Amino acid sequence: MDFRFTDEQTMLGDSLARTLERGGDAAAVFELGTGAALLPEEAGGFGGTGPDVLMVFRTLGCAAAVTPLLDSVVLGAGILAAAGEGALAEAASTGGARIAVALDEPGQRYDGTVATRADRGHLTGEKAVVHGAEDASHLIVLATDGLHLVEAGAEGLAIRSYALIDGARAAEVTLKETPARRLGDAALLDRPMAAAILALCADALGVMETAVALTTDYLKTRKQFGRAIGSFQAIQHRMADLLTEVEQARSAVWNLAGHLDAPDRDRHVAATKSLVGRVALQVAEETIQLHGGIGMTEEYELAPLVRRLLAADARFGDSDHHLERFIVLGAA
Amino acid sequence: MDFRFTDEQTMLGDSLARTLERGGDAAAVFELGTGAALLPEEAGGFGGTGPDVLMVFRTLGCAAAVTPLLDSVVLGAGILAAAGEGALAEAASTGGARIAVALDEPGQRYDGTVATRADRGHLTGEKAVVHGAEDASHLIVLATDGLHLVEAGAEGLAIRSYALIDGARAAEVTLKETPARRLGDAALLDRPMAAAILALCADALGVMETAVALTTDYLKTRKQFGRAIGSFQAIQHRMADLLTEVEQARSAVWNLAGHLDAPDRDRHVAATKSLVGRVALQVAEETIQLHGGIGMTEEYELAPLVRRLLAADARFGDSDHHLERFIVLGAA
Amino acid sequence: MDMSFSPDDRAFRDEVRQFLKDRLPARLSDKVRQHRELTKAEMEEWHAILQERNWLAGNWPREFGGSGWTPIQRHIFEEESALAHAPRVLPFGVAMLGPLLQKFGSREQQDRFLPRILDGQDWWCQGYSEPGAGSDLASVKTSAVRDGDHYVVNGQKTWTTLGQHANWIFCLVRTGPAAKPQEGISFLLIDMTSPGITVRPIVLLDGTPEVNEVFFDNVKVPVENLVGEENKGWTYAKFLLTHERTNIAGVGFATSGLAALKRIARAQVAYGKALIDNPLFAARVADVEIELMAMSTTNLRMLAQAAAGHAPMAESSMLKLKGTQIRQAINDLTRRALGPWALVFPSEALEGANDTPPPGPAEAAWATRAYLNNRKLSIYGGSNEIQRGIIAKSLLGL
Amino acid sequence: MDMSFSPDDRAFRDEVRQFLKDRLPARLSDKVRQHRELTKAEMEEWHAILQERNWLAGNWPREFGGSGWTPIQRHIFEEESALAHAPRVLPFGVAMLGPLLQKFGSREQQDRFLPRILDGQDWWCQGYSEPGAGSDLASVKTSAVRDGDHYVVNGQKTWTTLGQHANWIFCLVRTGPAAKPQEGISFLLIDMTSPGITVRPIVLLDGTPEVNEVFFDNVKVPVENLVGEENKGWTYAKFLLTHERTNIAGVGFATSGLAALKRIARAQVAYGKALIDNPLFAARVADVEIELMAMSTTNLRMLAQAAAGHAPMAESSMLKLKGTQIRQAINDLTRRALGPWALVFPSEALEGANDTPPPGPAEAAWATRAYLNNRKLSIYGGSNEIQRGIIAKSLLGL
Repeated sequence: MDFRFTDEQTMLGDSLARTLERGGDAAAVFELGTGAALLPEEAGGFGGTGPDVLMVFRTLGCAAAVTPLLDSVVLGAGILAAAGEGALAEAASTGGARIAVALDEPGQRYDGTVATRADRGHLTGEKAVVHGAEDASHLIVLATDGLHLVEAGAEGLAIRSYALIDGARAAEVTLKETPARRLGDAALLDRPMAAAILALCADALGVMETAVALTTDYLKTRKQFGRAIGSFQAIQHRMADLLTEVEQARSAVWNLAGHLDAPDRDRHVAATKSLVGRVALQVAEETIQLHGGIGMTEEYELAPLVRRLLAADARFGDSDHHLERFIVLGAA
Repeated sequence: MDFRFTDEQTMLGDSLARTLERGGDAAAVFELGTGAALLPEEAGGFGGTGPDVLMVFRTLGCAAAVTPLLDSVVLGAGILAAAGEGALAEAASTGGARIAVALDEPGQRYDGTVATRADRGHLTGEKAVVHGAEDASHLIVLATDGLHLVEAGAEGLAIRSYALIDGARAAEVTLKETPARRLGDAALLDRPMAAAILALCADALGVMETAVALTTDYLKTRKQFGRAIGSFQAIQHRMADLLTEVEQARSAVWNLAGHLDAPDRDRHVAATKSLVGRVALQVAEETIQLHGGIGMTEEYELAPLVRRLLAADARFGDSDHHLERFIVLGAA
Repeated sequence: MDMSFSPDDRAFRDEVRQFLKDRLPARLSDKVRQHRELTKAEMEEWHAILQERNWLAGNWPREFGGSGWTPIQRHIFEEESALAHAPRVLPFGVAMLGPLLQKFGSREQQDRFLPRILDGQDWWCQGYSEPGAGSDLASVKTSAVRDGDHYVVNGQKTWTTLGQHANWIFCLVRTGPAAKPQEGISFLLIDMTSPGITVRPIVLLDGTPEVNEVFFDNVKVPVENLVGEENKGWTYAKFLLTHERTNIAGVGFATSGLAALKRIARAQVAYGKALIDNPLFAARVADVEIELMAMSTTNLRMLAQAAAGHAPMAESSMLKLKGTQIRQAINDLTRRALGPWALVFPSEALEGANDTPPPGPAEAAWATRAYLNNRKLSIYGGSNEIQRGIIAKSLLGL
Repeated sequence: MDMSFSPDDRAFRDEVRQFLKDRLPARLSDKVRQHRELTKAEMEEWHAILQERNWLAGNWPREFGGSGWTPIQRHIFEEESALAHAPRVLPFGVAMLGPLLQKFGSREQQDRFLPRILDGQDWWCQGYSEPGAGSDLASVKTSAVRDGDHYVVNGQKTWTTLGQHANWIFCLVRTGPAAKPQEGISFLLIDMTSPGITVRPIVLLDGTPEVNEVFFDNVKVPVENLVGEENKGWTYAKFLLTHERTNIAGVGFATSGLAALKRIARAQVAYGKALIDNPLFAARVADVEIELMAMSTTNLRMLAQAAAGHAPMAESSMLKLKGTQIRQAINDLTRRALGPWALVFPSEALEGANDTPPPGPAEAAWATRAYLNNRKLSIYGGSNEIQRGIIAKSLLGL
């Protein structure tokens, strides 16, 4: 029983935190070797374990940093590595290539239904809410027969991009007889998707920690009716409940990190995403409420955190979706 | 739009409350004409409307009085009246006859499954948790072909009685070729059952009001850390939430009382029983917690109230059962 | 006991429905339904349509040009308006300042200001809150110093809703030193075009500039714009806070929001099944619907009491609390119903740089925005924490 | 990071499992599983079985005759015991007084009392709470007045769990006047067979006489029964309250409770479907199972910290809070799973006048009783309100 990180993990986390504190951008994050730390050794990286993902994304979440690491490296390079595309995976892990992964389709809600079809090396279909599509050098596209690789600017590829609530951008992607190369079965997705959900949950944990710290600070310093708001007992008890829930989320993230390559991984994915999603929404709503009016404003630093928490729940299946997955897995 | 009771209803409620306060028992309650107030005019009573049921049972609940009125009159006499058995219905309404209604069966959970069979005027089967069976002069028994009347002491009738958490008694009832007279279809139950659920919810409302008043009183008078417990803000806010929920329960009971004979009665039955059941459990748990240790003891007057609230949820389908009924009714 | 509306009230409801059918422009109701921002002109347009029928000031007596409606009639109007997606009547002039001037204003003030509220010449906003004060309204720092026949006002107000459109603001200002914070406060009417006033919009979580900061730098206000007596302003402020709370529960908004939620949940499909048929989601929707049924009745019970002359305090705080919880729960479920589409940033999607429609289901464009914007419901108008305090106080008296 | 037990710990777990399999009488585990009351003899029997293996005092160092287990080993023993439905080790002597005497007691007190705890000669109970004091333990009124080589004790204690079986009680008593309530308190060991002591059982909600009032009427206590210094008792009391909280989360109880809940929900059938397959009920069960998975890990994280020498305060309050919520939620769902059978009054059904088995499913006899009894979890051992205060204080420091 050992909950400690390795020295390497701790060092990476520390230098990542320092880089972000100094305002380092995505390029600076890649320069630290963060991408390689998220890639398994057999694919040319030096990590990619549950604790690696936890350390990196919790740190990113704490700083509310917007990077392509989840989509391009954990998911994109993860799939490529599993498909034996080592060179491109490594390029993605250093930031040299940028991968977007197109899974969802319009009219579909977390159920993985896919209509995009491959026909003699060409894809036709529509993909929805594809994160990072406009900046991608490559797209990995899920079609009925498995995963395919599409290059940016390929024929018949149309990208309509828009902003997301968490500060990232996504796009509606249309493929019309677009040239593509098949990577393999959809099962290649399994481990990278589990790692991506861990990344998302660890990121949300970091965001929650920052949101709670911000709130604590506010409650200690702001006065109302002549007293610090945090001295009101009703507020104290609500903060205590909130902290207890965040502690639960922390343990849930640790659970998934510790079981990312265990036989019962899927059960932990469902449990962790369900619990973290629920707590993320609670933290979002309570931290706004405990701040009062200022918590509603865009100019205060809570705003992007709150929206990022909403996004964490909404992506890759929300709290209820994973609760139902957990039930199905338990019954099986 | 008029939420007021008639003068007759108010007078009956007042005298019932006074009688109970003076320690009046079930006989004293019958003497006031309470039973007749619960029976429709066409069956020889002078009431039986939603507001009548509300007034009587809320008052009984406030005093936590144990009486056979729900089982013997609202349900029993209600069925008898609907079946055209006016004389027996009237006898039940004055306390001269005592009716127990046997619906549930072992191994069944709120779904109304019935295996008891009638064969040429004789019933064979098992009935579970039959309230008031041991004191009954007559049992109304639900069998596969409808409702039947069985007299106490009839051949093949066995009654095994035990105490319930709300202070009433129930029994496991076995019928073995027991002589019975058919009253009619199971549909005779519909209106009496809706009225019984209103009675149960109104009773629970009265119980909640007393439990909350007891708690309020305790919080105002008991001191801890040198202050009245009720002066602690966290406690105040929880009481405010609790009162708000009780106000919701009150309105839900009013809704059912106002729609007991309306076309959308069933929807109100489901909504009210679901909401009242949920709030009843919350009041039970919160009033114990707000009292602390004393609230756990049998000798303090909260104990029977709490157990009666649990019983209110558990009887005639619990909160979730009626939530699902509400969904089904809305989809239909 | 009779839970249905009286024949008169039913007739009135039919009249309101017909009026909304005839006179509410689809141009406006479409925007309201989609939670899009109305322009100033659009809000004024609706006020004018209402005033033409003498229905703008439902809460004013006829002698002041109002509709003279009963509490039940006002409730019917508000509920039907919400269900029809009519723009709401702006509360600052009609619901707030109007009754205050009618009770505490001078005859001159009544004659001067009330007609201009009705005919749309004046757009009022509210100057109560100050930075850092939160729910503690009595901690007013904005000062008004008497100088001849003027007050000179200095300070800052905040959370001034739609103040960017206003030409008048009513303010709490400090005119005297205070033994207790509630003393020494006065109630001033200030022309927003006066020199020294600056308005700065505050962008909210959802990307909309709905509220503002208002700065006062040596603003001269004629003494005749003082309402009532100097240093008695807290009494008038409290009147506003406790009065005119008929629509505090927002039953109409909740009802139309619930209908929209169900519509979306019927359209969203997962695993070949409409989301509304998912037992867990259906249970969450049913729970809130059952709560709304009960709260509607609490609201009607209170209206009946109000019609009978009672002014319930704790009950109205309970309505604020529960009404807020229900509306926020509906907003939350609506956002959740849209699954991945709820990730789209609402502001850009709605007022975005290009003309293409936003991605995903039509509702995705507003669901997250409505959710974010309505987090305010439990903060403004006396936060839910303040309401809990009022309820506890009225019960426990501690 | 490695979330599995070390080989040593796994070997220990196997050893515990084998021991429980070999030595735990089914007679006892059946009663525990059914939440039935154990007799005094049965509890003593289990203590003796454990002591035979030197496993009674898992938290005592070997020098005092304990097992000298690590925090992880104690956790494993407690969890496996709960899963096997072993009787719990009574905490008053072993978990509470033992460590206190080891830290603050005199050599004579250690030599005299510790062996008698292990060999079962003494049954200790706790005299902390007093009537009307609730969570405010420092408001001690029971007085101890020095008279020669004795204290004379007068007053009343309450909530004394299983005091009806005890021959010794450790008490907080007031020995001096107090500027602050925490001052002037002493810690006394009192022989329950002394003249002047009366024990009155308090029947709880569930019908069981689990706790007692203890009255002291001029009870003479030799001065050598004072622990540590006079008037320093609060320090020792706080040590007990903050120490020895490894099993505060009750993970083992929750785990075995969850298994029982699922068993019942598989057996209960409605509309031709097992209750466990009802999506709404399944969601409620899954929710609590997911919470329990997370809390187990919080518990292990804390144990790892404790093994590394840290004594986490706020975290242990969080475990108390969440552990209580989870166990009470499981009790609630179990009761609810039984539907109409949960109406049967547990006490009479269990110890009733006749010998016939209770009606309904076997679990109905204890489900409501367990629910009612475990409402205490959020009240005793520092109520959940007290825990919230500790958490907030450690974070906000206000």
